[in-house]
Amino acid sequence: MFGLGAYEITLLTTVGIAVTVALSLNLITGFCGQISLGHAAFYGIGAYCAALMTKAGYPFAFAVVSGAVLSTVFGLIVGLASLRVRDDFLAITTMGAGFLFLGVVGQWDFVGGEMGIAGIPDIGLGKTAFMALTLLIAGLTIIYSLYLKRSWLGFVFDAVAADEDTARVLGLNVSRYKLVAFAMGTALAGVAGAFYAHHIRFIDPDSFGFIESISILSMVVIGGIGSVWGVVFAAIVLSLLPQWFQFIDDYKLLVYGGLLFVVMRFSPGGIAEIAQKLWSRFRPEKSSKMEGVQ
Amino acid sequence: DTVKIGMNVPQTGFAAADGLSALVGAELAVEQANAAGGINGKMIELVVYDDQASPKQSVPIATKLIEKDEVVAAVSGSYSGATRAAAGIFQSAGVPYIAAYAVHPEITKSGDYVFRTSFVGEVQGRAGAKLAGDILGKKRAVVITLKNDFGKSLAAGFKEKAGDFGVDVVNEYEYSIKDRQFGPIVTKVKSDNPDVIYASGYFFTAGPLVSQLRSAGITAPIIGQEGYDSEKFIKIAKADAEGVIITTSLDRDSKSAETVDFIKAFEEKAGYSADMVAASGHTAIKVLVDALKKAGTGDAAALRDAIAQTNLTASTGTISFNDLGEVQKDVQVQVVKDGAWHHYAIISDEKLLAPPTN
Amino acid sequence: MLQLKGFACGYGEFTAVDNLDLTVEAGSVFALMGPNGAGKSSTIMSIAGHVQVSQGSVLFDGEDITHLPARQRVHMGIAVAPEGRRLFPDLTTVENLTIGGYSRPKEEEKGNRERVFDLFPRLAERADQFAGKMSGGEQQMLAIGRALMAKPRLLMIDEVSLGLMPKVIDMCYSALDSLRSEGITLLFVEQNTARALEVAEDVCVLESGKTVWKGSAADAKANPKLLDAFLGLAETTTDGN
Amino acid sequence: MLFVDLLSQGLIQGSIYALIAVGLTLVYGLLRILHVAHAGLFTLGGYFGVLITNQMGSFTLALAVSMVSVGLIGMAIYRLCYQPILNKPPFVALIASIGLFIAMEEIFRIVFGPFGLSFDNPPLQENIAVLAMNFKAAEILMFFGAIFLLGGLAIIAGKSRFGTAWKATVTDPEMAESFGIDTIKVRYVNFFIGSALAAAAGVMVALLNNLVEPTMGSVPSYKALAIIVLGGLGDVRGTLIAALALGVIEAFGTIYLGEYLDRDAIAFAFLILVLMVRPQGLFGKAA
Amino acid sequence: MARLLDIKNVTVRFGGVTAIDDVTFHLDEGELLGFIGPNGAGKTTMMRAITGVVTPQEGSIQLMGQELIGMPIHARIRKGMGLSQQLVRPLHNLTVLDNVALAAGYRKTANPLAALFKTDRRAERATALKILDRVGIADAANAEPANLSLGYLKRLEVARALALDPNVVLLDEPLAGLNHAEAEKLADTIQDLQSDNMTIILIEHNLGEVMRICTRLVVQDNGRKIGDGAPEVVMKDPIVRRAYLGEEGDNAAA
Ligand SMILES: Nc1ncnc2c1ncn2[C@@H]1O[C@H](COP(=O)(O)OP(=O)(O)OP(=O)(O)O)[C@@H](O)[C@H]1O
Ligand SMILES: Nc1ncnc2c1ncn2[C@@H]1O[C@H](COP(=O)(O)OP(=O)(O)OP(=O)(O)O)[C@@H](O)[C@H]1O
Ligand SMILES: [Mg+2]
Ligand SMILES: [Mg+2]
Repeated sequence: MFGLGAYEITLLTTVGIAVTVALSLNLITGFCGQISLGHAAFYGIGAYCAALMTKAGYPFAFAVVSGAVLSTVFGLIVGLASLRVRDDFLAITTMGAGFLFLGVVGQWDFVGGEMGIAGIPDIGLGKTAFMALTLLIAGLTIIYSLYLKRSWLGFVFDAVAADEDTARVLGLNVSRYKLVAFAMGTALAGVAGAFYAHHIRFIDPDSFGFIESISILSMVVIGGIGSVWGVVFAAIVLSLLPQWFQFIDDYKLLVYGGLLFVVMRFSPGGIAEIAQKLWSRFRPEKSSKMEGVQ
Repeated sequence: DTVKIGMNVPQTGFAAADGLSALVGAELAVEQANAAGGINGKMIELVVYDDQASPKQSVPIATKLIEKDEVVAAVSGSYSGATRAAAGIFQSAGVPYIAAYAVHPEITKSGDYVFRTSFVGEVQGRAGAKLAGDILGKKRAVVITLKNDFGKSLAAGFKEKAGDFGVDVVNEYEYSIKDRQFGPIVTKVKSDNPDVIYASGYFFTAGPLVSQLRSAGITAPIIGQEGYDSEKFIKIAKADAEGVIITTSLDRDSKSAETVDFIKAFEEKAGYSADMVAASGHTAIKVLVDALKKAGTGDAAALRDAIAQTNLTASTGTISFNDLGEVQKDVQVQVVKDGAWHHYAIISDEKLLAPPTN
Repeated sequence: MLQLKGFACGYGEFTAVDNLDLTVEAGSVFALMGPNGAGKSSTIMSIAGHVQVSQGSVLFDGEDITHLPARQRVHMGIAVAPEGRRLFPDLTTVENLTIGGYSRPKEEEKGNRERVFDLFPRLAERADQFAGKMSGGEQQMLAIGRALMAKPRLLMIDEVSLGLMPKVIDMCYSALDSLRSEGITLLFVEQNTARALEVAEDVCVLESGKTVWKGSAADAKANPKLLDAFLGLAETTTDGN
Repeated sequence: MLFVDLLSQGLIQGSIYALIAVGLTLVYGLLRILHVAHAGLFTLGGYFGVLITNQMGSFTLALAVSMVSVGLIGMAIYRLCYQPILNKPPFVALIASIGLFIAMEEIFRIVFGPFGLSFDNPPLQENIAVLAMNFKAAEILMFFGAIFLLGGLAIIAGKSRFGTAWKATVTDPEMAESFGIDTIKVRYVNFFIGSALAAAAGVMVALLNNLVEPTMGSVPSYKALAIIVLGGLGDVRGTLIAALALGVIEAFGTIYLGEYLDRDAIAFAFLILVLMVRPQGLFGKAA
Repeated sequence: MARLLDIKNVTVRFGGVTAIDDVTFHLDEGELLGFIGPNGAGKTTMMRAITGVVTPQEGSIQLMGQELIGMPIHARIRKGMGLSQQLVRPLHNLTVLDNVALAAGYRKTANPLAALFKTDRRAERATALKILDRVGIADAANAEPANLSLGYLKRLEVARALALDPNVVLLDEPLAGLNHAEAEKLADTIQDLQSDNMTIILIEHNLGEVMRICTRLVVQDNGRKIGDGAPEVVMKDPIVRRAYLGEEGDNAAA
């Protein structure tokens, strides 16, 4: 279909999942200002839950929904923690939640322990349709994010991200809004995880570790925290990078690390900032409509 | 016109050390095969991609090897997760795939196109039990387990057969691959007062572990496995390494020309001495080359059958496969003596070492 | 003592104050006035070395300090009590004062602190409280006290009476008076026009970054148009209290 | 007896953590940057220690050279990497730092090889008996060295004028400048001390394990973050105590909870529990 | 006049400091109450106790007969309170206009689900612009708060409080940092609000304006209430004069 080979289909599926999970974190961290260094755990909860479901014979759709629900439940628990701790304390608390997830899953034979879950069934759609479905989900997530930014919910998130105390004095129920952000973000992460599990068809705790959390966060920050298109773009680029860089095999991670550093060092607003600068250079007379960074 | 063999191997990230050994071993095998005339006159080309030992990377790599590079077969020089995820792709594309040293039991269960030239963990664990009870004649064992697929399956095999050899497992402790400080475990082991310790790990965990056990005054023999099997282990543990016994696939004192050759050639090529992973990478390619010579490059099913029929002496011993694609070979027991690995015993109990068949 | 020549300052592209010429004589009291957003704070912070000077020069004792780092200005004798106080909130009162006197030898610290406590007894009562937890007025006292710890020859205070109660404002001004008698030069911003004109000798009035009036306080008082248009004082100069 | 043994093992582990984390706490305290690349400096210190000892034969010299050179590199990192992005949101420096850390690990691998290095003749291996317990001389040095260095640092940070200047620089560098504090110098000193301590920790850990690997910093990269948060972020005394506490918790945890959770999970479970009770950490000031 | 706010025996302690010591007073509908007292008297703390930022150790605070203590901040605000803080806290990622518009949209932000389904900000922005105009900073509507001078920010605080359409506004030193004319104008605006049926507590050190516009004064000193009543009467009280103006003796005239 569309002249795509299996390889391209695999990559596009990967990209679709990466975009979804990056935007899911963007809801929490970008929009609502609650930093999370343990997001991969929710991605993982979705993946594990969905994998167990389809292995037990339930349909994929049901597996996705239950992955999202379970992920949301844990997301709300961590969200409750965010009511208690802030900023860097929250960052480390969420990181801790990620390690707790790894510790529990790795020890728990019911979910395969350190061995992970192999033989996750093919959902029978075929690779192309699965890819299309993944991209559809990613597309819907983009649309939802764009809408959210314009809505009053997004407006309140802006305020909560800027200054919780002031937001309270303006009559905003900050706690509830934060929980909503965590719930939405982790639900989406759960969906992305369910797709991941049925794409790779093998999952183990390591796939959802600290490094994965960091790479998701990198997509958000490199893209431009809170921006939608920037994050989408960064998710695409960063998820494809390891494949593109195959030719520099030995230096791949070096280049990746260097890239994270260089982008942050020279364009702290991420790709969104670069795009905005370019845009205003070419359209100097009009005020730029590109969404950007604060 | 060449014959392409694919390989996924971690070249960067935390598993890069093993990746390097496996890759150099595989490259050596390819060079040797090409020097000997290749596959019926065609040269072999090894197509290598870095998978960072991650399933997420190995899946697109597998697809790419199959579709873009059109490899006739592939080898995994990677860890279990990446190998297991890629195995499914090779299986559904009908391209033979050989895991060089990944231990996850599920790998060969992907299907009939997937093979493994190294032991599954359980088999080696059972050999460890025999070593402890039968050969060393010990009774009270403490098991120190590396908490990953490798260590867990070793421990399972050990505990499964320990009783049969009269060994009582008095306690088991787990540690993570990131640990290098084992103070608390060592303290507890000391109070358990075992007469043998079965400790799984890789050279970089086992080196400090053995060292710390010894400096706490624990003198019980320590049994390790192929993860220890590197000169680096001795470099780290120094004098404390003396007397440590391991189960592995590579016999340093082997008289077999294959092994002697390999050890020499590898050191020349790599600049450091061969380890188990290097030998495994070498062996996997050798098995493939052998099968390719027999079956030619045209037909994947024929190639698969040829691999299944393998009966070949490689650096890691005489290789043949069971129905599941698991290797059947003897277990080498090596000991550290005078700062080097040496022959200690060989375990060739076919029933004990029978790999899983389903 | 202090001289601004063709001075302009701002933030990036934005020019907050343009083409300002002003001379503060040694030992005099100079008031900078004008409505919100006029550029008073920008001028002060620029003299302190924190807002970028885009044109002209700043001379102190005849020496060009336009590009001198802020840190060295305090050693020359310039101290500032900035707008918004800018205390170190998680340092205690005493620690804030210690920082204020950081440019002075350590031995002086205790004596200088006692002087500040004499001036603002309230601070002595709150000696070990974190600055961030103090009331608005207490913070203002501490900000002024902190600047005094540096034993400046030129003291700049942005909005002297902001948030202070009348009694403390009186104390403050009488303190400023005695500082002047010690030979300290004062440059301050004050919204309470009547008060400012009472104390100051010279006045400069800014609006939107432009100098609209300059001269002696006495002339300013006698200029109803100026008072009305820029200083918001109607013809009757009622004293705020 | 087992109890005392475990406790002492925990304290030794804790003192390693303390040496690593305290540099991080200094940096965090001053710049509010979660300086992950600190763990890279720790590894670099280890490499220098092993290489120089093996070359020159003197461990003391190696320790000194490693501390000084890593200290200088730390200063360079501050100047080139962090100073330009200080005013950006915290994520920015965090990601930059992570990128730097990944790149450093890879450079170590490429330059020093993937297998790691060991001492040819590791020093301080003698066993010393204390109250019927056996310790390596290196462990004893480690423990008392950490307590001594960090205790001293805590006193300086808490009491001296420089310590106050340091705290002032933390909250408002601009105002600190205004009162004559050379904030650039404060930051350089800070990075130098923090990085030199990381190097010392690296050398000591290299000695305890007789191994430095490219990935030696990966555990400290996040564990040290947990410790400084536990200690109250930016508080030297808190960091010291949090590090020791965590070492002890892990020691007992691995033995008695090892069946249910791994070492990291135990550490973080403890961290989360503490934060839920005291959101500002053990020694943090209430917000 | 109906009782709007009833403060009974409130005590607030911070560690060893007693910031408010057993204070009782009330606020009737339509009043413009001047709440004055020396620096550190506990005025701001009282504001915070009313809005819920600090919790009193003792006492009760009732709004229209309903106990506020124990209620979260946002819920109290939604009962019809607006707060203008002494230390300005603008939301830096929003423009001045949006700072106010967000407050003006309080009906849309009552719960997250409702907020999700609404996008139109035009009405709120129009309201916000009117309020900005009323406090005299409409010219800065599209500016970013970070670029504003203090006087503007103080008025932004007031504007935000008003945008909540409150029954009671608590203004903590809104006039500080404004010059005479500006202060007078804002004081007039505050008086207008009162005539628009808003009830107001005004904390101020600018006694001239306080005496001009307030209908009643409560004076606090060192955490204790030392005066309550008509402005002229209260200001004649020697205790008040001594505490506040620093006058010795009882004979000084108002
Ligand atoms: N950090 C900043 N970035 C950009 N512009 C600024 C900044 N600070 C102030 N401005 C602008 O500079 C101009 C002068 O501001 P400044 O603070 O000097 O005024 P001011 O006279 O002190 O006013 P006020 O009486 O309100 O304190 C104003 O237009 C203001 O918006
Ligand atoms: N969080 C706190 N911790 C400790 N003490 C505090 C805290 N908040 C306020 N205080 C103290 O309580 C007293 C009352 O402070 P408050 O801010 O209420 O005074 P205020 O009447 O508003 O004074 P001002 O007119 O100067 O603003 C002050 O002495 C202050 O130092
Ligand atoms: Mg100003
Ligand atoms: Mg106040």
